Amino acid sequence: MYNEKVVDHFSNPRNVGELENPDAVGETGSFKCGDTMTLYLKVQNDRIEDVSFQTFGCGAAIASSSMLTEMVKGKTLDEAMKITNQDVADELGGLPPLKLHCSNLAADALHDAIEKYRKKQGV
Amino acid sequence: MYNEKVVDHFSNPRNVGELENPDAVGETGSFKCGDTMTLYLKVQNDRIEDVSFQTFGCGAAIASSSMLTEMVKGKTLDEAMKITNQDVADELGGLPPLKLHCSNLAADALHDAIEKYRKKQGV
Amino acid sequence: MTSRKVYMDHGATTPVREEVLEAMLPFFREHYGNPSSLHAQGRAVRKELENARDIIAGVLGAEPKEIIFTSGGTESNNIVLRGAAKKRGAPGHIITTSIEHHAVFDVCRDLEKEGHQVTYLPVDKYGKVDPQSVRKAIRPDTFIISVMAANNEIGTLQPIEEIGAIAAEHKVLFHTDAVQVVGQLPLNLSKLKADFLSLSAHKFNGPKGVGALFMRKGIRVAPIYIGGGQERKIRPGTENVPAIIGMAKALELAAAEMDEKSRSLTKLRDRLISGLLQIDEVILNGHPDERLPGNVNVSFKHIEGESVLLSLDLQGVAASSGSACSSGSLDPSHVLSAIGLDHPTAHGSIRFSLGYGNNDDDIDYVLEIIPAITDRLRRISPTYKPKAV
Amino acid sequence: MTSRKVYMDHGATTPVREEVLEAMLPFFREHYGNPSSLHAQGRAVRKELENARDIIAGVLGAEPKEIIFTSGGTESNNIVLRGAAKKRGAPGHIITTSIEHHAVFDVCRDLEKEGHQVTYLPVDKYGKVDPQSVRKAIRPDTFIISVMAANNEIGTLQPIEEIGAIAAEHKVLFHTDAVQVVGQLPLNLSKLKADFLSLSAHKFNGPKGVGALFMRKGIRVAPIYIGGGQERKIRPGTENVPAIIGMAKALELAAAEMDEKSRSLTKLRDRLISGLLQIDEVILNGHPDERLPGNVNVSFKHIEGESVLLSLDLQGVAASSGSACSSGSLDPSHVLSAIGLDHPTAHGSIRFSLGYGNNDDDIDYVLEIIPAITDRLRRISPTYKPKAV
Ligand SMILES: Cc1ncc(COP(=O)(O)O)c(C=O)c1O
Ligand SMILES: Cc1ncc(COP(=O)(O)O)c(C=O)c1O
Repeated sequence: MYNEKVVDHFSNPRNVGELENPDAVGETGSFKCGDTMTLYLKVQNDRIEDVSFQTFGCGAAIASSSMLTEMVKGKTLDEAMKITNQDVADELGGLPPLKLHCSNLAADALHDAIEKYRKKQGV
Repeated sequence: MYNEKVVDHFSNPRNVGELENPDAVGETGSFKCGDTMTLYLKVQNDRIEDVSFQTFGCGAAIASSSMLTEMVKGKTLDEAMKITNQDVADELGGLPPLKLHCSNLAADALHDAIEKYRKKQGV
Repeated sequence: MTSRKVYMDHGATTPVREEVLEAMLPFFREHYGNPSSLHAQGRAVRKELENARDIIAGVLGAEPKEIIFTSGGTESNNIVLRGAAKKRGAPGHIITTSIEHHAVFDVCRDLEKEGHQVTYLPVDKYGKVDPQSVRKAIRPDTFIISVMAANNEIGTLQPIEEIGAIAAEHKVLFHTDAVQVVGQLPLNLSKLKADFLSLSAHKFNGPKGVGALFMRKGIRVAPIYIGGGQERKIRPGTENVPAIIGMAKALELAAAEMDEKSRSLTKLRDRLISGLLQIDEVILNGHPDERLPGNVNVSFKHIEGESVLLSLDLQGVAASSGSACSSGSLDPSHVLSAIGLDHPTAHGSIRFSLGYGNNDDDIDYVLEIIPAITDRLRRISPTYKPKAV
Repeated sequence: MTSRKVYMDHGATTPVREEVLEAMLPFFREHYGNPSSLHAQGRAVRKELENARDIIAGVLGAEPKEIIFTSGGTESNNIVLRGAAKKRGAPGHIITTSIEHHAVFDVCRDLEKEGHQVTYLPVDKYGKVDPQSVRKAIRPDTFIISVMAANNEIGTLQPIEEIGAIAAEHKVLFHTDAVQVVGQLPLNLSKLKADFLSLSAHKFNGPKGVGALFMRKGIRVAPIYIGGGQERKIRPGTENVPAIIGMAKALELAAAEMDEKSRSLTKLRDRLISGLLQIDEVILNGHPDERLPGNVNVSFKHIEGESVLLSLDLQGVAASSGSACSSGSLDPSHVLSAIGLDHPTAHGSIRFSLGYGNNDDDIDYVLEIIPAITDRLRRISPTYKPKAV
């Protein structure tokens, strides 16, 4: 069902857990399928310095969360805002069609965190 | 489907064909399943001296016809009138339930022949 | 009586080929998982199931998602006709023929009870439907036309290409019951304008209890049987995996060998037909050459079919008959009546259906034993008057 | 990752036992005839088919003619519910439960669209239906009651004897979907007051694609699928002979071994349950002991079921889940909702269903690997707060 890369990110997820003193925390939840994700950001000079996540969800949700954290580290906030859920799924080498909706949380949580960060910064 | 006795009477039917100068000819036909039978009788002193048949019909019909001719030879007409279709089927050792109606012609043709004979005799 | 066995009832069902059985066996043993299961065992089975779908679609010139696995021809036919009627909701008009298999014919009768109107088109003396009669029968409320690809009793092929084109022109759904044709003759759904096509594996050396329904992309009937989400919810229930694998294998083999097989069956068929027609008062039922490669159907006048069947059986030959006495019903086949046979002639019909494994020796054997059989039975018959010699 | 394979998804489907496959093989090869055919080949098959019917009837305490062969549990359920509704004609009232399999539940939903009214009885927190609630729900227009013998997800056994008695008292038809029970626990239709019972062979080590419907003598539904005269016209179509033979063999074996098997499965089940309940924040779904011998269903709080399934799968263990993400639908199982689980708990449910071939080593293995799995996944979860040690 899942390709090797997905299985790898599911089995050995990168950047798991809470960051201490995060600059922003993004949250998202799919009411429908019940998955939820929390994303922690450390930002410096508009650049993502560190990132971590916690996810309640299926294999696709966990792998997408992990993949996203790898994709954004070091990116500027503007660059990060452009990342879509589809980009995450693509970077994972694809997800089963029925599972695509499960990957729809990672980019959402990221964007939520960035928006909250900007609001806090008064942007 | 058919027992050995039925198969024997079907494969080697007794008393097949027309009798020369029969004393009576009985006929019956099942309009429904299309079978027809003709029965020829020679009668002497109210006793069946000879009998033969011709049948268009399935295995059960042919075997019943043959069986009947064996059953009636030498019987008085009164005795013969008492033979039922069920008697013929029983004498054959039974017929498949769905095939019972196919044996319903032999006794009928016999009774038809006897009635015609009696009418001719003015009984 | 005899040790020789000749099976000439391939129209009723066929033996499973050894290659087909070999393909199925692993799915009883190692690959027993439920294709809906997420685990490795289930996923492996799902993959093979979809591969089977690809194979079947490929042979038929269809797309994989247009193939729905069913439990056989009867179910495929019912899904189409009942499902189309259910989807429509309001009573409407159906066009079919007077020679369909019971799994179409009797469904139409049942739909009449539910308020639908049905036109049963007549056929000519060869059992052929006139495409123009289809055109004339179409009404504004006609929602489906169902014409079989070939008749199971008399083997006559129907002009389904023309009928499909007429249906398409009038935007009416077209279904063909191709149970007797799939695996026997080429069929290409990328050309044939059919919306639905039924097939059944046990007619082409696949297993019993499995079939398929082709349902053209963009078209959908209302499901009758409901349950899990399998087969696009058109045919729910745990998939009959080994049988589906077997069906795909059987169809693949049939497609690869079709040219040769149909050519050789046609030769055997024609030899058998001309041999049988040598016998006095025998007539051929169905079309002289536009018929299934393996189908021979003749009426022996003055004899009832079951008695011929039984005599053949006693000598090891398996055939079938449209006679009432051999079908458990009282009426002779509606097909033989539709081509205009009188009752006694219909009752004397015998179908020899040839298939995989039959050869010239089998034909020789049947032609050798049949004259004595007909002779014997005619001598018993009240209607037969032998010609003076 | 691992070469160890543990199959604990017997509730989804089971492997075909070697004895069963052996019994089937001749019917693909030598005995391939159509049981409706009159010739020797057909008659030999008919005899074996009727023998299979006798065996199944014998095990269930039914009469042979009360057994109708179908293509599986889904079809059996549909034939009963749709057929009873069709026979009735006018809209009426159906009583069922909120935890039926989709092949009953979704059919009832569909019948509602056709004008029937349906009462979906609630269950208690263990998933049990109260027989008195059935009694209270009966109305003058109630024409059928359908309550499953045991639930497929949580394994809870239902009081079908009492419900059957209540139905009989009120002269309402009673159907039980016994797909999960037949072959696992004793069932005696000479005592149980059921008019219809559904079963499916692939749940008791028989082949897929075949099942049966018990329909009590004197009772008849209107057939939905129509065609040939097979199976008393209730289920037409060429009989799936090898599968039917296999089903009879599998049921015969299951009946002979039932006592021992259910005892040993119950032991394994209870070991697995108590081992799993050692883990923090794990709850058992279903009844503590009135449950199927092989059924274990637990919820791991703070974890989504599919991620547990996937982790188990990577270590060779096949199980299933009521989680939305593992079912292809978006909602978690209606059964888990019906027993009152909140969404996250329902999403964390895993079913281990034990069966033929499972042993103590399998239980040991699962209990050995599962703590690390739950641990790992909980550390990823935003809702889990580990207890201070
Ligand atoms: C033309 C035709 N349609 C439908 C069927 C029914 O197929 P099955 O017996 O597989 O349900 C048959 C065979 O019996 C057939 O010959
Ligand atoms: C309780 C219950 N009913 C019905 C079914 C459907 O059976 P089948 O898949 O054989 O159609 C199943 C299994 O899937 C089941 O567990």
